[in-house]
Amino acid sequence: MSDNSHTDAHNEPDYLRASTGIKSWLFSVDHKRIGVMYLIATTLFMMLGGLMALGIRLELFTASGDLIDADTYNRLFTLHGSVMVFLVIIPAAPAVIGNFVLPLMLGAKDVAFPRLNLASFHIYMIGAIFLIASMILGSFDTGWTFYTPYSSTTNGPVAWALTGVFILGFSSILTGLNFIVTIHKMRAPGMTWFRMPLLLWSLYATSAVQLLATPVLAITVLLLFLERLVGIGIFDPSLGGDPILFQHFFWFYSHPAVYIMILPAFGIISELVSVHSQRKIFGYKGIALSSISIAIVGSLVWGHHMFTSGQSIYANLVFSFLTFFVAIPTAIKVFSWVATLYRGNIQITPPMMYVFTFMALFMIGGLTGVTLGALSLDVHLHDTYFVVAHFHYVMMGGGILAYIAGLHHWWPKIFGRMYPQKLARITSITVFLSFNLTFFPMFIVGSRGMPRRYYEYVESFTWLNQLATVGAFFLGTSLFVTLGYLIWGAIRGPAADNNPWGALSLEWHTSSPPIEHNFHGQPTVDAGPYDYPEESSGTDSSSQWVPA
Amino acid sequence: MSEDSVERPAWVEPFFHSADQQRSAASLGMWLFLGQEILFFSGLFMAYIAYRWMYPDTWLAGADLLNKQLGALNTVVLLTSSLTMALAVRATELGEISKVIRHLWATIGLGVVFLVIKSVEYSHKIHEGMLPGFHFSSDGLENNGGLFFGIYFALTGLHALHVIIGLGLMGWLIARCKKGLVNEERYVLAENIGLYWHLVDLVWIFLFPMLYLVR
Amino acid sequence: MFDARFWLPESINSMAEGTDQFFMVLIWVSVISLLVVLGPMIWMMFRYRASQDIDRSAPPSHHLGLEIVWTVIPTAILIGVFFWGATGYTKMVVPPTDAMEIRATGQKWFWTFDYPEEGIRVRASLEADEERVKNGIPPGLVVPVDTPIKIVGSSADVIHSFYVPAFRVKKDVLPNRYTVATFQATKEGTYDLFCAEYCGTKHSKMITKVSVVSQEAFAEFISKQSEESDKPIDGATVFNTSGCAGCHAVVASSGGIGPTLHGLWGKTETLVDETTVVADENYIRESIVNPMEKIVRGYSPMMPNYSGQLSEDELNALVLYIRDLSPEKEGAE
Amino acid sequence: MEILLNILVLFGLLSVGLCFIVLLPTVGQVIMAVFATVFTEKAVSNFRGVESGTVQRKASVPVDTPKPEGHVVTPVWVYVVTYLVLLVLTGVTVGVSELGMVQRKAIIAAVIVASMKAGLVIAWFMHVKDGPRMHRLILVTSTFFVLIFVTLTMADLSTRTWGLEEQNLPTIAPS
Repeated sequence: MSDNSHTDAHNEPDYLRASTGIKSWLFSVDHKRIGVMYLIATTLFMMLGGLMALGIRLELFTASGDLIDADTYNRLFTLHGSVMVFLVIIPAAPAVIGNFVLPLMLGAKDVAFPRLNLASFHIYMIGAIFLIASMILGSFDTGWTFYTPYSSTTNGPVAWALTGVFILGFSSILTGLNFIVTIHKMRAPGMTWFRMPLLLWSLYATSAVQLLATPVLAITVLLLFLERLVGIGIFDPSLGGDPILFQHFFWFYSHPAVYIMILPAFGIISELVSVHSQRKIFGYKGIALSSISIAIVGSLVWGHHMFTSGQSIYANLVFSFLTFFVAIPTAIKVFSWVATLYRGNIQITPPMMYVFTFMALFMIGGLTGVTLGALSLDVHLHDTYFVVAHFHYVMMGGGILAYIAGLHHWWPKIFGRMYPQKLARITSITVFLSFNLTFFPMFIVGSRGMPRRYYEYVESFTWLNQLATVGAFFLGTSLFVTLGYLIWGAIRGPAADNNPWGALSLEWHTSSPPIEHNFHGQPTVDAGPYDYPEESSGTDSSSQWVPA
Repeated sequence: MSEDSVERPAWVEPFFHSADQQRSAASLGMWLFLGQEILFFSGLFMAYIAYRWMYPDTWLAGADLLNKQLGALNTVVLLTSSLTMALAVRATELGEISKVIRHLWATIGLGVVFLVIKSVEYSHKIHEGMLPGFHFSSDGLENNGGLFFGIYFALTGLHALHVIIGLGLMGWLIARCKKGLVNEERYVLAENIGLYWHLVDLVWIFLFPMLYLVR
Repeated sequence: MFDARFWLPESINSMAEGTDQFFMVLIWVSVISLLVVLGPMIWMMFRYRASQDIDRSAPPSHHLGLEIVWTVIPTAILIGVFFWGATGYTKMVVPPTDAMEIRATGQKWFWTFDYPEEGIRVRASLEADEERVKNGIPPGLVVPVDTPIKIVGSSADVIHSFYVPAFRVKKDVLPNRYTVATFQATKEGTYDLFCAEYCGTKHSKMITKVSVVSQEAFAEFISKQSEESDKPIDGATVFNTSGCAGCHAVVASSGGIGPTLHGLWGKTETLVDETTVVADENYIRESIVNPMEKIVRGYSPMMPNYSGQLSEDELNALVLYIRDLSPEKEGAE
Repeated sequence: MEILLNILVLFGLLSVGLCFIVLLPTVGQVIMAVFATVFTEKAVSNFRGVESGTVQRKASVPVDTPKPEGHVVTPVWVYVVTYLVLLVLTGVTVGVSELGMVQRKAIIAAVIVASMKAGLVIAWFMHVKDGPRMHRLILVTSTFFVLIFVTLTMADLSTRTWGLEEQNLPTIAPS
């Protein structure tokens, strides 16, 4: 780190330099350090998951399976699914962006239970070790969904993976609990519920979903563990158990889990759209309440994963009817974001470029979701590559790209240095193009009938899969370039001032990188987070914070 | 208004403004944890309801094999322990630490009695061969009796585990009382452990009629 | 790009003919709403970018009328999509009472189709189809054209899924109960039948065909199959059609997922728990019906069990066939 | 449209479940009030206090030793009476099942009495009655999620043959 130390007016060292040594990092209760540690961990696991994805795409380059044998392929896609879902996308946005930014935005010194925050990071690492141990022990081949009776009868280290997932669930619950109590109890004086930035609303909804859905995953994984270990017969068909009941248990968690993945992304996008167009967000109440309604309605709809799995016709109708209600709050959010651009002073900065790519990709993902929700089409499209393309568009195009946009937005605040912006703009375009090259052919090959999780496929799908494989490698390289210049920026980039994007919310009113306990004295709030004066030139506008 | 006007007792964390804020944050956190525990047990109650709907006759036959008297006794034991726990929490709010310790020992005693009765029931069942899943070999139940006992052992086993965790917490609370860290100002920890114990009792209140009194 | 043939294979199933138009309408609705959202976004991105000096006065922070409109319209569209999907679904899923019933049993990596009225059982897998095509029988599931068919499916081990893209039909088959899939083919031909629910190592190999044939060809197929069934069963065809060939090699090579069967008869095999056993008739019979009992060292316990899948005489024919694989034991009983 | 009818029935079920849950703490409180009047005349004055049941931590209940921050410490007898009522209700549950009512009815009655007991424990032992509203909200939301989980899963399990009645599908008996 360059020597021009980033001490601010009271020349206190910032949190990066407050104390050095690996122990001071691993056992620090400072929410900013825990956020950076989560950042490093999730980035490593994302690279691991990404490599597996490239392995899968390489295998699918040719119609007949010749690179690796069927069993290894099955284990590869199972691990790609599990690592990406449990280790990358569920913790990434809430833990990295949430941990770092939430207390700063609230004007608090730290989260409500800092030791609990550190404990949930260590629990996350232990859970990750279990999952990676199951990978080393020859990995399991049940698919990340662990459907019984296959998962309870197959051999392989499924038990290790189940313990890993069980432990990771607790890390997610404890983070959710911490955030809810912090938002309730530690807001800056004057910050009423409707003066909070929208990222906090979506993090609040995410934590509520984490708290109310993850325990059901814990009990499901526990029952499956007992099923394999002792054979208590709950999901064992020969004893009268019903595999569909397992699917109900699993998807009651996993559908709200996809809202855990996407809700922070919505929060980040609402934040970025308003800051980078220097304009008050359009329909603040609409967006805030739609986050909460997504959290509630989101747990009513899990049956749309099981339309063709032997679920009764009545339940299919009920779940399909409810699924269409989940799409409405999302639509409100998207329309409000576009309306925010009207009469704004839009800065085409890298975060804003990623926002535009997010809007395009997430819209495609969302609309194909509506297609999959319609019953008569889902019978044909379920468990095909159409579904694979849909959830990659929504989770990778939506969740991960918004997370990357958030990283670009708060990078100067986290490390006090700016990344090369021109290169960032170019990579955001290559990410967008290579993403479409990878996943759009999957829509076509899926609707033509290529089932999911296939090691070999019928000849007629070959050229589409080859297109997807080429796209996958472009996407991989452009993401590596993004990682490269972000790291370079963090270490050698030019020093960034406290408020590079001219934002108003509280985290931009402390030095970047912020001092150990965030603020000198307690900031009080007298205005909303997006009250940009009309003719603002975008820099020193009236701030949400009344200096102490 | 930058510095905190009210002087803060030593034990309040630096990032809280007042003791009251820390107390309300701690109890809100505990209530969120209870909300999550309710959902944790909801999975098992869901399995119970699902399989009761599918195999009503197995459930009737299974319930007959369970020992109702011991179940009822256990309910009374747990209710009494809930009472003594509530009195212990009340005593901490009044600051009478000696009364707190007495009540806590009473609650721990009742918890241990509950576990003893539970182990008597379990040994009787294991002896009779009423084990979950395939190992089910007792007579009087057609083939999927193992399913009923699978859920029975899962539910009561998980509940017993939570009772054991509760006993550990109370032991820790007694240790802190002896060290004088608990007084009428710092009663939140006792209140939280009380809430946890009442939740354990709550789960048993629903578990007892569903499993034992299925008639 | 915008006609149904680009997206979907040709639809043969008369019970599900509404789905193609529905799919194309939804494609159009998606494209339009994409333009409705991204169009203004890109237009505003250029018009209001920082360097432009343009009227930016009084940006509206909320506009109740607009917000109500863009909540009500998507709700209306979505409820319309639901009802179209739901009505199409109920027509497509409930089989007519006079439908011809065929029992489909999915098992680890092949299908077995029973025709209850005609009393014949047909095994369908990649190897079995090659056998049948060789001697002129239509491969896979043979179905008469223009007659409603009711597939009553169940599984012998894990969850599989009966998926025929050309018929727009997909239904998981479960081990603990029967599920129903129904279609009515309108055009003769052979169409792919995939397993769509992940079921293990050779999930992608569990492919067979659905041959839609004319009424006469179907009657001829039935008669040929029924007189086929009272012919003495030849062990080789049982070996090839019931999936053994997929994992066990019959020539003296060491490849394959399961142990090689060439020269197995009378050989002493060392098992996983280091005990040894002589490969005689009841060891082979037991390893077919209950493979998990004695697993040969170096092989993972992956063989599905065939108890209930093979009739008694098929089992005898199979054991005799395996015995004949060992040349020097030609005469041994 | 018969589909619509069924969906409305489902929503009716969910909303009835929700108001039952919201009433849970108040159910405990009402029972407390009834028993309070029956047993002790002194309780009659508290009955009016208890009846008001306003949420703020007002000293509506007689206070043994006032606390500095006006923190209300509930008297011992409230706990003891709640405990006795709980014992009585346990007896009622056992009684209900011993009566050998027709099998379906017994479980519903038993669950109702169990939730009354739960209401009591929540309201008095866990101080939800005079605690902050947030605690009651958490309790209601998590129970509502449990209710959704149970109702929608049973919507699938209990209607397996809906629409397929005349197919007379054979059933596979668990082996």
